[in-house]
Formats: sequence, structure tokens, C-alpha cells
Amino acid sequence: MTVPGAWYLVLAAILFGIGATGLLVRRNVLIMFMCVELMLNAVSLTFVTFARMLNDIGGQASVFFILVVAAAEVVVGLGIIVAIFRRRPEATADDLHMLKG
Amino acid sequence: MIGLLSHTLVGQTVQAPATGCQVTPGKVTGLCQAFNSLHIPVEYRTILPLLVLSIGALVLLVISAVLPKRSRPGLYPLLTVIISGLAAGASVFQWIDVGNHAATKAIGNQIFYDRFSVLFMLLISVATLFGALLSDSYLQREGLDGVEAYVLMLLASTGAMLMAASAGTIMLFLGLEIMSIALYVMTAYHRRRAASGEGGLKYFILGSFSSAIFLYGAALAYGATGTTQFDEMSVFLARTTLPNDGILLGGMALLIVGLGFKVAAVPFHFWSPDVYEAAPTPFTGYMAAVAKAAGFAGLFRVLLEGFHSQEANWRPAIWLIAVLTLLVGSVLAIAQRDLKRMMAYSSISQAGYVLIGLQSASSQGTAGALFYLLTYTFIIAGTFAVIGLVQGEGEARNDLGAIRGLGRRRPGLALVMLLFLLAQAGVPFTSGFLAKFYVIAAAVNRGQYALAIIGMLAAAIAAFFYLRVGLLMYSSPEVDETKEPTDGAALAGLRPIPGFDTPREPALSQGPGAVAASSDGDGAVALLAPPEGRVEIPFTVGITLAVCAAFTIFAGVSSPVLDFAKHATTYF
Amino acid sequence: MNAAYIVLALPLAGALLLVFGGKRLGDPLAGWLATILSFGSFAAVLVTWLTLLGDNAAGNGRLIEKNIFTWLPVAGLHVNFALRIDPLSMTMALFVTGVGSLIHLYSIGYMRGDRDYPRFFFLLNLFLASMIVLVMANSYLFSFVGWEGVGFCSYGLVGFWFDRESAAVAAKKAFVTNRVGDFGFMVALFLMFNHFGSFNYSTVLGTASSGLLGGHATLNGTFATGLGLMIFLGAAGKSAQIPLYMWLPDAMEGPTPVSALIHAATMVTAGVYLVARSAPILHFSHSSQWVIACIGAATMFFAATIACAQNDIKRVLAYSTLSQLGYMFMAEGAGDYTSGLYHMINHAFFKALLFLGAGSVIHALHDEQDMKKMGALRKYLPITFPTFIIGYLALSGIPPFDGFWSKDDILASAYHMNFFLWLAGAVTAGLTAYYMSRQVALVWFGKARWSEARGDSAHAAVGNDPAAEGSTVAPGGTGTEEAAHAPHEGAHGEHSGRPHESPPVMTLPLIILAVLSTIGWLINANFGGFNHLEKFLEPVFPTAIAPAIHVATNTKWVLGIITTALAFIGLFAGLRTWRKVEVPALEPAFLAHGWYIDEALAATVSGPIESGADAMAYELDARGVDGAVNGVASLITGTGRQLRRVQTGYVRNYALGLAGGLAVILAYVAARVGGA
Amino acid sequence: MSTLSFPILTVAIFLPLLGAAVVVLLPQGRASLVRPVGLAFAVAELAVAGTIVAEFKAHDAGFQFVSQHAWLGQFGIGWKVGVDGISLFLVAMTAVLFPVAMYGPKLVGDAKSFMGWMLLLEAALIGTFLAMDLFLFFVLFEVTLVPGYFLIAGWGGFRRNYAAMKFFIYTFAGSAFLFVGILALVFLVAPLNGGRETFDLITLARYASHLPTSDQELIFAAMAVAFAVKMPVVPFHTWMPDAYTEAPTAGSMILAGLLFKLGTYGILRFGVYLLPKAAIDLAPVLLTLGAVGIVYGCIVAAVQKDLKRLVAYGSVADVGFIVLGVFAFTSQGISGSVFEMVNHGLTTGALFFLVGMLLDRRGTLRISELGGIQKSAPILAGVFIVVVMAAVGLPGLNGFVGEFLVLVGTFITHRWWAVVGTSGVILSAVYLLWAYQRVFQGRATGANEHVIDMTWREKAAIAPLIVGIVFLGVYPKPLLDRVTPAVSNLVAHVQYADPGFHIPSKGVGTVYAVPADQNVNGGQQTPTGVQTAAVTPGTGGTP
Repeated sequence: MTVPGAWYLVLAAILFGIGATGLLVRRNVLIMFMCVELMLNAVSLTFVTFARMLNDIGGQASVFFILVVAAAEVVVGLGIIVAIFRRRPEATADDLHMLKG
Repeated sequence: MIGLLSHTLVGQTVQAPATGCQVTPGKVTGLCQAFNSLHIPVEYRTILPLLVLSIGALVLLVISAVLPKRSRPGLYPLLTVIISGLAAGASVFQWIDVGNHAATKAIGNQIFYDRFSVLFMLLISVATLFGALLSDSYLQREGLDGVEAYVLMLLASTGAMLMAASAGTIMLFLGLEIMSIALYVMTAYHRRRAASGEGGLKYFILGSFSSAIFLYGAALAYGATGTTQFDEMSVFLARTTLPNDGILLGGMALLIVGLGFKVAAVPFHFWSPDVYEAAPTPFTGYMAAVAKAAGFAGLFRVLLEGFHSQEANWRPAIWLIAVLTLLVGSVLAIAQRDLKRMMAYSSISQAGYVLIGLQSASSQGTAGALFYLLTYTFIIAGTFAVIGLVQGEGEARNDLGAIRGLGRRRPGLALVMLLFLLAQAGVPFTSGFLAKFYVIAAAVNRGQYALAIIGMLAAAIAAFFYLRVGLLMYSSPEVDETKEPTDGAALAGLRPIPGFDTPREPALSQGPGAVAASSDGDGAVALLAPPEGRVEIPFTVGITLAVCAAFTIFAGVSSPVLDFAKHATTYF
Repeated sequence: MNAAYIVLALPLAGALLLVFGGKRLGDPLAGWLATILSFGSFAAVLVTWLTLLGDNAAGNGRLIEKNIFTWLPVAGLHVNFALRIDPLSMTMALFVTGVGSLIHLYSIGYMRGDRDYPRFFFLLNLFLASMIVLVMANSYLFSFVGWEGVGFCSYGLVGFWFDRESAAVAAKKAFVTNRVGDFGFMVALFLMFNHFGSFNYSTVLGTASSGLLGGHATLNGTFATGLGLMIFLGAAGKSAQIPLYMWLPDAMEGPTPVSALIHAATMVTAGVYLVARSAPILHFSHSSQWVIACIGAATMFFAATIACAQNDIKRVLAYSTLSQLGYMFMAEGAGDYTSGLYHMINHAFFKALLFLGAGSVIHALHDEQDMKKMGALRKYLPITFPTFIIGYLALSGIPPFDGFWSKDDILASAYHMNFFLWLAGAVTAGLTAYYMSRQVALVWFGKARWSEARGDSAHAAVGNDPAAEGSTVAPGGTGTEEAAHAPHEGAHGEHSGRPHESPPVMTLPLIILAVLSTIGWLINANFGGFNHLEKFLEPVFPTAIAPAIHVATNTKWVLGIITTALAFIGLFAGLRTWRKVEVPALEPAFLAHGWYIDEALAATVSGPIESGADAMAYELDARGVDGAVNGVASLITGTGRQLRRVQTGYVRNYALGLAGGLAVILAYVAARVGGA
Repeated sequence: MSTLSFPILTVAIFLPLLGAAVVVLLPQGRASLVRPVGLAFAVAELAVAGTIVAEFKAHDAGFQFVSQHAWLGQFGIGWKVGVDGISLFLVAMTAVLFPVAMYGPKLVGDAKSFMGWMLLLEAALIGTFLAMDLFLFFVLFEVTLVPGYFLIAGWGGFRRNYAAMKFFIYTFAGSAFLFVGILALVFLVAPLNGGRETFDLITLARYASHLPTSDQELIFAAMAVAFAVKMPVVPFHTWMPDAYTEAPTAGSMILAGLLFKLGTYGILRFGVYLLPKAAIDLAPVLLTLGAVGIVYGCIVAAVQKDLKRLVAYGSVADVGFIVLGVFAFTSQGISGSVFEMVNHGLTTGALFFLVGMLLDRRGTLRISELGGIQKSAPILAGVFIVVVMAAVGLPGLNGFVGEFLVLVGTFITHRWWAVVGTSGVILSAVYLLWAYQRVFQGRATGANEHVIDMTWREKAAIAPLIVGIVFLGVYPKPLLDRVTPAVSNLVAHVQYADPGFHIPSKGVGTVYAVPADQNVNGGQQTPTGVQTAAVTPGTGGTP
């Protein structure tokens, strides 16, 4: 039996929600970063589902772009995180509050 | 990573029949013949400036790898200037070439080749030129000179141009990411300043969060309209009335939030004050111009190209965002004492005016917004140039005190800074005034009287802190606490000006109620004495200031620039 | 026939010469220049008068208008500066320039040695010019220019010794009270323009030939009353009638010639002239005539009572002027304009005489004004004494002298109008005789009190910076001049201690005025069948406007006898009580203080106004309106500070902000789903 | 509409601008040259203004010396300048007041930038009075704020920063409404004008009356707010005492003398002329504000402790008279208010100059510390009393002519406001003479005893103002002859716009011909086509 497309969309939405709340709640920068990746994958799922429902290849193709970009983001993001937290390994996102007001 | 990117870019798109490869600057034609087996029509002239910049970045990398270290410090900025100059020239060539026929789609109809994108390409290449000129002396002073900064700047510009010319949400996302990632690194570029790293990280996390939101919006829009191309989307929406447009509107909302973050519209602006303060000054100037321009290009593409028929739904949302941006930006700027942070909030408030242009959703509104962005680029470049000079080694003195008494130490510099401040405040005979006039006129033309008045009142509030900085420049360099005015505290820290002091006893104007609107929060903050010594103005910064000032006055007085912006919106 | 222009030109030229060249002309020369020019102006008036009489023979209605230039050419409004020569303006001009010239002559002597000598004569000449403009203008507006010019000169002259606080306050008080009157005059001007479209007398009041009121023939009652009352308000302001009289007694701070010229002879009569000029308007509103008559009578009686209790020689005469003006207004209220004007002329003569006489007394006693410190001066001032007595008899209304004739006509017409008015008039005649005799007794007869007074009053330092202000302020707020303007006293040099007669330049005018005070009956004593004035003024007050009041001759004789009797009773009462020894203050303090009206006014009106203005300025303006503006500014900066706290610096808070914004927009979009 | 070949008006605007540039670019070493050069340019400007007044044809009601150039064609904005009866004498007065302000008072601090700002301000002011294009008017209206701000902030008194900021922000916020009002008018009129947007005053005036009344009233209200702030009318006036008091003497002379004319001239030219029907509907509101302003200004002025602040509040009362005159819609009223604008410039300019002299001599302006100055400085006191009498409205001086015309005009159409206005005559006498008495008369003590009298330089500087005051009071005919035709044309324009509103034609022989330019379908008519019959004088005396 074929699972109706809407279910996938709801799953993707739930995944996206989890990713977003994860980013808001967790303090560790790496975990926050992983949540963003989760959100991006949720979006890929949505794209694929819509492509399948619309029977159009465009959606599928755009997943590749998302993957590429996610990869690029990982590289640069981790670079920055490492650069900053090298001196204070146990620091969390909340320690970074020098710029305010 | 960058190599991968440019390869995919070049590899995937370049496959043009012989005719496609007309005469273009040496570098590209060779590659063109080699890959003519793939039959995707490519007209290089449509993305010429983009190509120039990306290939320029590669060339720069190669040269830096080949040449010995520390051979000639001035080489890289010089090369960057040449490359961005070439890009600017290319976009001028494009402007003539595109003529006035309607927008055509190119590069596998992922790119819109019309005057709108050409204008942005010109704007971005000019901003890059200024960025390079300003970074040169800054980086040498801070000891960070290396090729990376300039390569990053070129790549960020490439991403921005891509956003401006994108014909679909996916291409827009691609451009957005290319630009953003380069900007994250630029923000974190200053190793010795802890703030720079913190700013970079914040920008990165929030940037990726907003990109995810943007992408989700693109997905939903794709789902609702069946396509990611804007023109197909608008055709689809014009033709069919969706039974349940929940997904469509959801998608649109998410797209607005994603791009709203990029242009730092309130309530998505939280990142920009911290990032503007953190980033090295020339990069902040560059970011304020390029990131905002690209973000708005995206917004205009999405809303006026894609969702044009859904106008009734998104205009009230933009109305609210515009009002919030105008007021919150100005009000917060008043409470600032750090120069760069104040400029951050002021640029948020300026974004509010472009949102007014967007909100009126008419070709006049778009033209007004374009003119605003164009003139804003010059003004913000000049302003940050002066801040960069005044703040001294290691950006020690970013506070208002730094600019104190500049009128006495460098009258010329002070006059130019005053011009930029008055332009941002919207004083007539400067481009700032005409920009506000154009945008407000569009709003009034569409009957948005309330928004127009709020816009002008926000300008009045903003004038408060622009003039305060202006006055600081002409106030006394020496700061002594003794002569603190007793009755009715004068504006925080603004002592009577010895040069201008009238030696007589103050004509005490009585009236118990005359409490001055002292703007500092916690009591009269003691402004530190300004940095001693003369403020040297390097040659490169001098040119930038001259060009920006000249343009600000020229655009404020005569009409060619106005017509230029008007023609750029023919196809809306 | 341009003598009329010369009348105005001479004093104006004099004023201009003195304001620029005054300092160089110096002490006596400036005075002589001013006097000669004023006599020249008087001569020119005589010439104009004669030509007017000549014209009358030619029978063109005795009206000549001389245009000077166009002043305000604004669309409908067209105002010319032009002189109007007609019987009324000639009568006024004659006695104004006549008495004015005499007082100029007198001032040369009186003001000798004063530091600001030229400035005094500049103001005198300017005053004369303004007065001529006032009386000879051809339109209400042009006479208003003279009206205010006269007000300014009185401000300048009353405050002439500006370094004395009381003089400065009195000058300001005079000007402001006059302005209250001018408010009424201006509203009258607006009403006039609104109704007639012009201010010219010939248009508004109409001439014998062009019919009444510019051809409108009649005026509706309410408009006429309104206009009449407003004109009277202006007149009351200038001629110090009941509501606006306080400034005249205080105006005695000025030098005595000023009091004589301005506050006795000329300026205060401007109000009477204005009411006389507006007779055609008043003709149509009986209620305003009644108001004028009653206020005139009230002022007459009220002022007379106060005059009985004054100790300062000049304040007695000031209140007496108020009372006599009351008579004139009562006459005009009763419709008998001719006798009002006749009394004005007579009053000008004998009141100027009395003031100048008082001036020469003060001059002799080195600025002593308190009557309690005078006495038995008749032996020392041989010329001033007899002239003063003539003036005194004229004022008291003793038959052969002027006062009797005009006052009697007024009482007759008052009787014709209403018995009580006549009664008030008669009683006041008695009071007048009483207080004048009191003054004469105190000053000329009785014990010479000035000798021991000489010892204690602070000697003025010779030289021209004014001595420390004499502190002895007589009870009842009668500011004394005392040692304040000592400078000119120094000029005499000799301190014989005994009062000496004034120089001839001061006594000559006294003699002339004394003569005039006696032959006044020639002009219009209708008892004796003379009515030249009445015939002369006939074209201005034709019977249509001022119906002739015919009182049976025998009732007129009876009334005359009664008033003369009352006068004699007052005379003897005054002389008897005050002749012999110095009697302690008999007068009740109530009268001395002018019925405490001044103090009451200060407490009830100017006090609250002062605090009200303070409240308005500081509470309402500084804290209220300004506070609101500063409030808005601090509100904005306040929210700025609060909002700054939202920017916490924590990345996750920013993400929360982003998410919050997203939530809001999604909620908005959800609301719109399916909607538009 | 006589268009002179030589664009004299554009020269009048750019000459001071050139002067400002020259002064600022003077080499640092030659500081002594600054004042003479500045003064030379100001005097040259005076000469230009003089030729304009001389060349001006008296009985021509329309705009003269009009010169027009394209500027921002896209919006129909053109550089169009012209002068008519109403603006002629404002320009002349500006040209007179600036050299006096520059040369007269003692200047402390950096003369170069002071002269620069002053000349810039002069160019902006003269431009505003000559502008016939709404955009040009608005731009110059706003530009005057910047030099005004820096004059106060740079050379002002003790609380100058606060006062300067308040002055700038208050007026800048007010002009926001004017900005939106003008734009709304332009875009609403565009369809009537064949779809072309235009900012030209004449064309806008022709079509504006065809807009729906509610729109007209809204636009007029917006403009009225901006001009009310600038005038300042009572509720919006709190910036004015601070700005005038804290400004340097020259600054307050210009601020009080000219800057507030922008508001009154603006409401007359761009409020009443453009939207007559709305002006008539909103007249009661502004009349009430004017009348209240007169009484309020005088009372608050009376109790001020600082002499300069007292004179500043006096301006609120004078504004009240001008507003009364403008909204009387009668020839007398409006010519009176135009005349009063010129008067006020001279009188207040002189007053602030004299107060400035006192300040230089005594160092303080607290009335309690001054007294008896007439003793040692008779000429200063003499000139002061003349100017005070002019301000109080003594006939024979210029104050009276203006006030009288205003009150007569207002009485015709709005009786009770005029009566309240006339009370101002008393109150202004009270506060000014009370101040004069406390400062100049009475006994001089302490430092007041040896106050030096006016120097030759000061006498020479104030002479033109005093001559103006006396001459305009005695013989105002030349000025009125030039103002009245333009005003009658304006009144006819107002009367035509709202036939219901009947202005009783006061005075014998006033004939109002219907202006020819009102026929919309007619060709490019210009207001000079208006024939107001020469007013036959009343039955003045004929010798």
C-alpha cells in the first residue's frame, strides 16, 4: 500500500521542528550545528516528496545542491568553531556574550 | 572547497555551441571549445561580471601560491581592484548590451539577464572595489595582510551577483550560501580580536538557521506551484486559484523570514549589531552594502517576480516589518555609544526605507529602492572608511569619543564625514534625501500615507544621533569634568566648545522644566579623551572618500542616477 | 492758504532739530528754540482761523481740508493724512497752541540747570505736534495717530526723571492705562470701517451739505450705542474718567510744566474733543449719552471728595482736574456740547495758571510739595500770589471769573436732563470751593511752616547727580518730588533760606493766564447775551444733532444763585478751618487714600494676574508644553535603553528572536489562508 | 509674467552660495580677510535685491522675473523661481538683515565657518522665498535647518546643544507632514493634469481646487502642521524660546527675523493659495490658535526672568497677529500680515541686536541684575525705546501699520477674534514697557552704572533697521502699492474657489474682477491675466 505523500511532508515538518528546537535549546555549539544539518535534511525530504508527488525531476535535482551546500557549510562552520574553542574546550554557546547592548 | 565550487559552476554550465563563445577576455575562450560536447546553451555575456570575479579569485589564489611570501604587500589589493574594475566594466557593457528588450533567461534558464540584475552586478562590483581599497591600509595596520581576505571578498561578491541574477529559488539559495559562507569567514577574520571570532560564530549559526528556514520555504513553494522558477511560478499562480493555499503562503512566509534575516529587518535583526561590531571595519562597510543589496535583490525577485499575484497577502506583512525596522532601528541607535554598533542600527533603519519601496509593490517603488541601495552603498562605504581611520590600532577606540574634536584635527575629513551623516539623515541636496524622496513618493502614490509619515518621523529620530555625532566632531578635544553644565544637563558629554566658547557667563535660561533630553542611559558617561596625534589618511582611503562624497552630492542634485534606477525596473 | 501746514510743520521741525542737535544747543537755547516755534505755530493757527472766518463770509460752510499724503492705500481701505479746518478743530487748536506756548516759555525758567534739558523740550515740541495732529486730523485714524503720539510723549515726560523708581512706574502706568482706552478706540475704528468703509469725518459723520452720517441718514440704535460706548472708552482712558483714572494722580511725578500742559490743559481734554467730534453718532443712542453723563457726574463728585484730603499741592490740582473733566463729560452727556467746550477752554486757562503757580511755589521752596510745610507765602511771592488767587476764584466758580459762566451753563443743561445730575454738580461746586480754599489757606496764609521744615529736609548736594531720594513720603501714598531733582536747584546758588519770586520768564505766563481767566466771559457768557462760541460752533453742532437746550431764563438765574451761594459757603468753610493754626489731619484717611481703590485694585486684580501669569509661564509653558516635548524625547531614549537590554548577546536568544518572528509571520499567514 | 532675459533671481540665490564657498576656501593664514569678504558678498546680495525691488513693476499682480530650467524631469520637478508682491519685500528684508547681523554684533570664535554658515543660510532663505516649485520650496525649507542648527550649536549660549538639537528635530519632524502633504497633492493632481506629475505652483493651484474636499482638507492640515511648527504657533512653540535665547546675537536676529517667516509665508503661499477651500474650512482653528498665541505670548513673556527669552516669547505674540491676518481672507488682513512679516523682521532683528549689545556689555541678561542703564547709556536706551514702541505698535512706526491692517481685515470677516487680537495691543505694552522700566530706568547700582554707550560700529549697523522702522511707519505707500495687487489677486482666487464664502467688499469702490485663470479648460493662463480694478480711493479729502 502506498503511503500518501502528506505523511512524508508531516514527517519532514516534524524533523524540521525538532532541528529548530534543538538549536534553540542545546548549548553545545556542535549539537546546534548538527540540528541545522537535521533541518536541511528535513527540507531535502520535503523536496523529494514534492518531486515525487508532482512527478517532476527538478525537485530531486535540487537535493544535490542542498547536500553540496550543507557540506560546504560544515567545512567552514567547523573551521570557525575549532578556531574559537581551541583555547576554551569546555566553553558553550552561552559563553560567547561579550558583544551586547 | 572553493575549487569544487567553481568546478561545478564552470563544468556544469559551460557547453556552448561555437556561436556562444564570442570574443570574451582571453581566459575563458579556451575552456569553451573544449567542452562543446554538452548541448546546454550558455551565453557568457549574461554572467560576465560574475565570471570575472570568480576566475579572478582563482587567479589570485594561484599567484599567491606561486609568489614568495611577503614579496609585495600592495599586490593583492591592487589585483582585487583591477578585477572588480573589470567586473564593473563588464556590467556596464552588459547594460548597453541588454538594451531595453525584455528579460531573457540564460544559463539553462537559471539566470535572468535583465537590467535589474545588471544594475546589482554593477553595484556589487563597485562595492567590492571600495572594500578592497579600504581593506588595504586596514589589514596592513592590523598585520593581517594576506590574500585570503581579498579572495573571500571576491567570492562573496560572486555569490551576491548570483543571488541578484537568480531566476529560481534554488539558484537564489546557492548564491545566498556562497555569499554567506564567505561573509562568515570574513567576520571571523581578525584573529587577535576575540569579538571577531564571537561575531563570526554567531553569524554562522544564525545564518545557517535562516538558510534552513529559507530552503524550507523554497521547498514548500515548489510543492505548491510545482516549479522553482519565478516566472513559471507567477504564470502558475496567475492561471490557477489554489483550493487550499496553506502551503503556498507558508512557503512564502518562510522565504520572507529567510531573506528578512539577510537584510537584517526587525525582528530578524538581532545578529547584525554584534556582527557589524565584530567584523573588521572595511569588511563591515562591504557587508552593509553587498549583503543588504543582495538580500533585497532576492526579496524583490521572490515577491515581485514570483508572488506578484499574491500581493494582497504579503504587503501587510512587509508593512509591519517595515514599520518595526524603521522605528526599532532608529530608537536603538540613539542609545548606543559605540560608533560601529550605532552604524549597525542606523543601517537597520535605512533598510526600513527600502522595505517601504518594496511594500508599495510598484515599478516606481522598486526604482526607489534600487536608487536607495545604490546611493547607500557609497554613503556607508565612506562612513566606515572614516570610522576605520579614526578607531586607531587594533580598533581600540570604537566609542563616540574617538571622533571627538575631529573638526579641529582634520577639518577636511570631518567635513566629508558630516556630509555622509547628513546624507543618512536625509538632508536635502544629498543623495540620501532624493532616495528617501523617491521611496516615500512611491508609498504616497500607492496611498500608503501612514507608512510615509512613519518613515519621515523615523528620519527625524535618526537625525538626532547623526547630528550628535556631527556635533561631537566639532566639539572640544579636551575633556575636563569641571565645566560640567550644572542646570539642565546638556547632551551627554558635549562640553561647550572652547574654540567656539563665548567667554561670557552662560545666559542661564531659567524655567525649572528645562531638563535636556540627555541620551545616555547610566548618568553622564565620561567620554574618553580622543586619540592623540594626527589621523593619517592613506591614499587608497582618500580616493574612496573622494569618490563617495562626489557621488553623494552628484546623485543628490542631478537626475541621471535617478533615471538609471528608473530604467532598471522596466520589466516589473 | 497753507498756513495750516505750518501749524504742524513748526513743532515737528522743532522736535527733529532738538532730538539731533539738542545736546549742542544746550541749556537755555534749546528752550528758546522750542518756545519760538510753538509761538509760531500759534500765530499760524490764528491766521488759519481768520481765513476760516473770512471763508465763512463766502458761505462755503466753514470747512477746509488740506491733504498731506496718502498713508494706507490697501484695496478697499484708503487713508490719507489730511488736516481738517473747521470751527471745532480751530477752537481746540487755538487754546492748545496758545496755552502750550505759554507753558513752553514757563518751562525755560523752571527746567534751567536740568541735566536732560534738550530732551525735555524735544518731548514738549513732539507733544505739541501730536496734539495738533489729534485735533486737526480729518479722519478718526489720523487723529488716532496723534492720540497715541500724545500718549507716548506723556510717557516720556512723566518718566522724565527716570532714575526715580516711582516716576518710571507712574510713566508705565500712564501709558498702559491709556492703551486700555486705545483698545476701545481701535475697536470703534474697526466698527466704523466695517460699517462706513472709511474713517474720514466727512464720510462717517457727514457734513451739513452731504447729509448726516455719509448719507446713511440714520444709524440703528445698537450699532450707534456700541460705537458710542467704544469711543467713550477711548475718551475715558485719555481723559482719566472713572474706570481708568488712577494714572493721572500718579502722573504728577513728572515736572510741573508737564502737569500743567498735559495733565491739565491739553491732553486730558482730548477725550472731551473726541466725544464732541462724535456728536452725530451719539445723537442716535440716548443710552450712550446717559452713560457718559453718569460717569462724568460720578467722576466729578468722587474726585472732588478725594481732593479735599490731599496734602501734596499738585495732587490736589490733579484730582480737581478729574472733577472738572467730569463736568465737561456731564455736559456732553446732556447734549450741551458748546458749554462743555466752553468750560474746557476756561478750565485750560485757570488750571494751567494754578499748576504754574504751584510750580513757582515749589520752585521757590526748593522742591517742597507738601502743603503742611508751606504757609504765609503771600509776602514772599508778590506776583504768583495774586495770579494764584485769580485762578483759585475762577476755579471755585465765583461770578466775575470764567469758572462761573461755563460751570453754570453745564449745570443748567444738567438740570434740564435730570435733577440729580444738577444736584451732584452743585454739591461738587461747593466742594471745589472748599478744597481750593483749603489749599490757598495752607499755602498762602497761616503760619510760615516752611522755615523749620527747611532744617530737617536733607540738603541736596550741589551738582547734577540726584541726591539720595528723600524718604519722607507723606501718608496716603502722595509721592513727593522733594529732593529728587535737586540739580536745577543748585543753579540758583544762593541759599537765602527765604522763598524768592520766580524769574520773569515764569511770572509772565502767570500774568497772561490770569488775564485770560478773568475775561473768559467774553467768549460765551450767555447770561450776558454773549454767545460767540455757540454761533462759531454752529456748523459743527447743527440743531439736527444737538438740539438747543432752552431753560427758562429765570430758572437759569435761580440755579446760578444757588450754585454761587454754595460756592461762597465752601469758600468760607475752607478758609476758616485752615486759616489759622495748623490743624492735625482733619481729613479721614479714607479719602486721603483715594477711597483705597488703588490698593484694592492692586490686591484684587494685578496680584492674581501676576501669579496667574507666573503659573502660566512656568507651570503650563515650561513644565506642561515644554515638558511634553522633552517627555517625548526622553520616552524615545528610554525605550532605546530598554530595548538595548533585549540584545543580550546570547546566540540562542537571537535564534529565539528569529523563531519568534517566524512564528508571528506564520500565524499571520495562517489567518490569511483561504481569506483574500 | 515678465520673464527678464537675465536670470536675476537665480543669481540672487547662487551669489551667497558662491560667497560661502569662497569664504570657506580662504586659506587658513588669511583669517582676517574672512569678515570683509563675507560682508562684501552680503552687500553684493543687497545690491541684487535692490535692483529686483527697483525693477519690480508696482501694479502687476503676477510673478515677475520668472526663470525656469529643467531639474528632475522624471517627477515634473523644475527649477522655477519668481517673485511677486508678497515675496518681494521678504527677499529685500533678508538682504538687509544679513549684512547687519554679520557686521553688527561682536563675533567670538571661528569667524570662517560662521560666515560660511550665514551665507549658506542666506542663500537658502532667499531661495525659499523665490521658489515657485513645491519641491524646490521644500528642499530649501529643510536646508535652512542645517546652518541654523550649526549656528546655534557652534556659537550659542550655555544650553546651546540642547536648544540646537530641539530646534532641528522639532522642525524636521514637522516638515515630515509637509513632505507627505506635497507628495499626496502632486499624485492626486497628476491624473487631472493629463497623467503628468508636476510640482509647479501655478498648475497645481489650478487643479487643486478640483480635488474632493476631504482630500484638500487633509493635505492642508498636513501642511498646516508643518508650518505651525515652523511659525511657531502656540502649542508647537516650545523650541523657539530655547533656540532664540541660546543662539548667538547674529543667529537670533536671523532666526527670529527671517526663519519664522518661512512658516507664515509658506502657509500663505502654499496653504491658502493652493488649497483655498480647505483654508476657509480650517480657518477657525488657526484663527483661534493665532488669537490665543497673542494673549499667551504676551503673558508668558511678561514674567520671564531672562531679557532675551522675554523678547523671544514676544515673537509668539507677533506670529499670532500674522496668522490672524492671513486667515482673515480680506485684502487688508493679508496685506497687513505680509507687512507685519517685514515689520517683525526689522523690529525683532533690532531688538535682538540691542539685547546682544547689553549681553556684550553686562555679560548677563537676567533682568534682576540689570537696572538704570539709561543713566550711563542714553543713546542705547533711546534706540531701545524706539524699537520697543515699534513692537508695541505706536502709530508713526511700522508696528502699528501692520497690526492695524491685520486687525481691520480680521474684524470684517471674523469679528470676535479681532477683538481678542486687539487686546494684544495692551498686553504687548505691558510686558515690553515693564521690561524696559526694570532694565533701563530706576537707580543704577553696581556694574550697571558704567555701561558704555553704543559704539560707532553698532550705530552704523543698526541704522538701516531704525530707518526702515520709521520710514515704513510714516510712509508705507510704496511697499503697500506693490503688495496689494498680489494680495487682491490671492483674495479673489480664494473667493472664486468657494463662492459660498462671501467676503464683504469693504470700502467704497472695491471691485473684485473674477480672475481669468480660473477657467480650467482655458489655455495656459497665468495669474497676471487677473484684472483687479484699480481701487478707486474712498472719498478722501480733496483740497
